[in-house]
Amino acid sequence: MKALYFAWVRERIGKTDEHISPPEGVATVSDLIDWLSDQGEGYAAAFENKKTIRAAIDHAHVKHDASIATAREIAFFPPMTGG
Amino acid sequence: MKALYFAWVRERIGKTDEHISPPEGVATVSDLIDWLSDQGEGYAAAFENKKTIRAAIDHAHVKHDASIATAREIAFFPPMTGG
Amino acid sequence: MSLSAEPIIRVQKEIFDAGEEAAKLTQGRTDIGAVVTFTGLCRDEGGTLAALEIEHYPGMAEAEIARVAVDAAARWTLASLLVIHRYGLIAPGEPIVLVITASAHRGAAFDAASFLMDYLKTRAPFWKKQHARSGTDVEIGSAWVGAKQEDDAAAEKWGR
Amino acid sequence: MSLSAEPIIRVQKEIFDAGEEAAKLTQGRTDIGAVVTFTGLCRDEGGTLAALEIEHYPGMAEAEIARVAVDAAARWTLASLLVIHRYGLIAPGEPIVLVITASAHRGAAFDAASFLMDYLKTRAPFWKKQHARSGTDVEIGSAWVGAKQEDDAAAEKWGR
Repeated sequence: MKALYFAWVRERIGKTDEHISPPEGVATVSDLIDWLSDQGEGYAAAFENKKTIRAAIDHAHVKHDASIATAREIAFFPPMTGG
Repeated sequence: MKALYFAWVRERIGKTDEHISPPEGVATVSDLIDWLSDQGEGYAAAFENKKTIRAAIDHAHVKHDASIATAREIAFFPPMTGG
Repeated sequence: MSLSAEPIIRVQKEIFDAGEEAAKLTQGRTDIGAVVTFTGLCRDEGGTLAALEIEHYPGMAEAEIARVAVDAAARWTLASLLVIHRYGLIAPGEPIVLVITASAHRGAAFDAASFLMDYLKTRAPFWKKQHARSGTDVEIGSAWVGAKQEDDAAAEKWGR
Repeated sequence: MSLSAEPIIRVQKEIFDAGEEAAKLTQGRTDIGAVVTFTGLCRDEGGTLAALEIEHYPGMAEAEIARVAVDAAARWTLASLLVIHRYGLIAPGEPIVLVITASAHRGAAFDAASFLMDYLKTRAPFWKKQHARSGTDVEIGSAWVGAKQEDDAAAEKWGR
């Protein structure tokens, strides 16, 4: 699965994207955030305020309880500030 | 006092403007409409549906009960359809 | 009046360029975050309309638009404001009216533009006559556009 | 989808010309009575801002704008619809986003444009970073713009 990071999530993690292989049992977006938070200091900082983190699976917004089972691409980012 | 007519009020009366000298006792816009209605067939036709007639004194909208005492220019027209 | 520039008001026979007017209004300014333009165009009513003829009350048209502009500037904080309204013969596809509002924030620009249009429709002394595509004016071809109740309702929703 | 033309959606680095885009959209059409354009511009925040940097999620940005456009076209009868959103470095005074809606009637054009902006603000994957005029990026100069609660409220008022 490809993970993408944007804005300050990207800055804190220190990369724009990477391939991740979460273990069995990581079923939802929420699970994945918790698992990523344990991957290092940058990840922990990026996801420290979990509620503010938005996620998208294959280019569509999803909630934290969404399943990641069929996801090819998952992105994490702060609330949008475009427009 | 100068009177101006617009749109179908103008077409029915058959002129764009004229100088009018209403008699004493013609005090309001409403009085003036009644007096004008007696000035000929065109005027009668123009003002037959009195409620639909809008008036302006010196370039500002007025109601039918407005005084014409200080009016230099009074205009009569149908509801506006610009924009 | 919370308007950092004089409102621009023009009543004219000539066609206008909405994009050019908007560009001029914002030129060199860095305090504007939002520009809304509204252009009202002449529709051909499914091919039946040859042209619109717009009659206006010179002098009062400008004065009434200015009053509406002052009203808008009192309600919203606007950086600038422009209204152009044409008169005379207008062909299908041509622009009739242009409203531009500029503000620091989008809400003010949207609301003020919408307000200006609603008020212009019901208060500015312009009258539209439709000229039909076929037939003569005398027989079937020409008719004054009636005022719409929905326009009164649109203006009334803003209160006074 | 009640849209007589495909929505035009562009996510680009290049500057755009709002007037030109609006002119192209209405060119040769006589069924359009109302065109509303919204241009969002980069403010200099009282002279403190050197530039905005806009990051976006390529692919999803276009997809999300398209979804918002489909939503708008389902709610209002629109003749055409255009959204351009820039990314990259943007100087004060430059345009960031353009929304154009065209309809037979003004209410639909105004409401759809306002709706599109409210939804783009909260749903389209763009993030603004401010670069301050003086000082270095590392020390004081650079900060991500925070999401505004008022933007969420603006989007929520349209319901689902």
